[in-house]
Amino acid sequence: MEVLLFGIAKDIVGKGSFRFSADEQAPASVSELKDRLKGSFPEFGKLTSLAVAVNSAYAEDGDRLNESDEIAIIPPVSGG
Amino acid sequence: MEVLLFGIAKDIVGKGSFRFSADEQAPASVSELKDRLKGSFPEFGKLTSLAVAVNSAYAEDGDRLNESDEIAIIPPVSGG
Amino acid sequence: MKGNMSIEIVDVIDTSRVFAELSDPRSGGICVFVGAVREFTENEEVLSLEFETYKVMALKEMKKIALEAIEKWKLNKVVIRHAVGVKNVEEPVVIVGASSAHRDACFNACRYLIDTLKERVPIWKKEMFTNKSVWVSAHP
Amino acid sequence: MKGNMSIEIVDVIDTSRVFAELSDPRSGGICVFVGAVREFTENEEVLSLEFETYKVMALKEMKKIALEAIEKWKLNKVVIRHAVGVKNVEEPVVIVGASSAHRDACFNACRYLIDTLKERVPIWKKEMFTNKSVWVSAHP
Repeated sequence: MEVLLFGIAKDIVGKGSFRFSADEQAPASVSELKDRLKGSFPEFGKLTSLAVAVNSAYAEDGDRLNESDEIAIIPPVSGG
Repeated sequence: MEVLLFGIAKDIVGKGSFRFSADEQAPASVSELKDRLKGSFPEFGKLTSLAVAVNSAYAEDGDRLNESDEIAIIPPVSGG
Repeated sequence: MKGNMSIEIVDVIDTSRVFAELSDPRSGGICVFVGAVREFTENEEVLSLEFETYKVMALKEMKKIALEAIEKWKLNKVVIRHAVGVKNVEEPVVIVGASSAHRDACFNACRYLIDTLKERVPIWKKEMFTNKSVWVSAHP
Repeated sequence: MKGNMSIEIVDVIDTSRVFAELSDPRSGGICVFVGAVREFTENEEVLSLEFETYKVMALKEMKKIALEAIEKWKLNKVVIRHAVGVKNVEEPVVIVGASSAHRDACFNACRYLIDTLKERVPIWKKEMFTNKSVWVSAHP
């Protein structure tokens, strides 16, 4: 399962994407993904907000994740 | 005393300006000018509003008129 | 632009340069309104609009409006420009704009500029229909 | 413009054509907002801004916002265009605009377009100062 990173999320992790390798269990839901991210990178817990997009649309915490989904971490947006 | 006319005021009087001739008494105030206009051209009484400008600024009914003033009849404006 | 405002009555409005005119290193927001000729007014087809003005007074009133807005909203730059003569469908007849540090100010100022121009500036619009012409707002 | 909207992420914003794009025989009013780089943010000198985006999602969100505005305000045309990459002081970074029969609708819609873009569209801005750079809004 690959996860895209943008803005400060990219800086926190140090790269533009990462993947849960085959031998570790991929997160099953949006909230699990957020929890695991905050566990591995405490900086995520300090952000104003943290959203996840699944297949390029905002997802809810309870939404399930599938291996084939395009998943992205959306730190606080600041366009305009 | 010359009076400039614009928009529908020009159509009502049939020209772009008129003057009170030397042998008739010129109106002494803005309100007197309006009254005399409405007397001579009843169409002015039917307009949504009727303003007078003295020296290219809106004037009040009580303002006095002098022979040397630039006087203009301002029917309802509709720019934009 | 002379100083912080450009106030003009023109024959033809060029909409392409207005954002360059309002650009300012202190401005994060620029809001511009363009009024144009609509094809239909209350279901009647409009052939064209014809504008006339009492130019010396119109320019004075436009300048007053610009100064009021600059003071109230701390604007960096203002444009108020109105066209005269015959204008056809889709042609711009008026352009007003404001630039300011933040967007709240330029939006509110831009709205004030056009609303107040319509209330106070001595410009008159005649609507030309197929079989008649009407001075807009003249009668109740 | 394809249909009644133009939604784009571009390297450079050309402000000169936007009123032509939004022109429509049914529109009496066109309102456009441009966001540009300010020289100072909270008294600190900004050298430049750098924008990045999750493009496929940003375009989808921008389109949703345009459709919401078109339905709510009966707009004839909408433009939402955002720049990416490094932008210097005075350069435009975003342009949004709406055209409608009357001015109330295009003003309110234009404000909605920029406000909602700032809330929802996945675009990130980094402020470059002399001695540091900051992702805007990232931290409380």
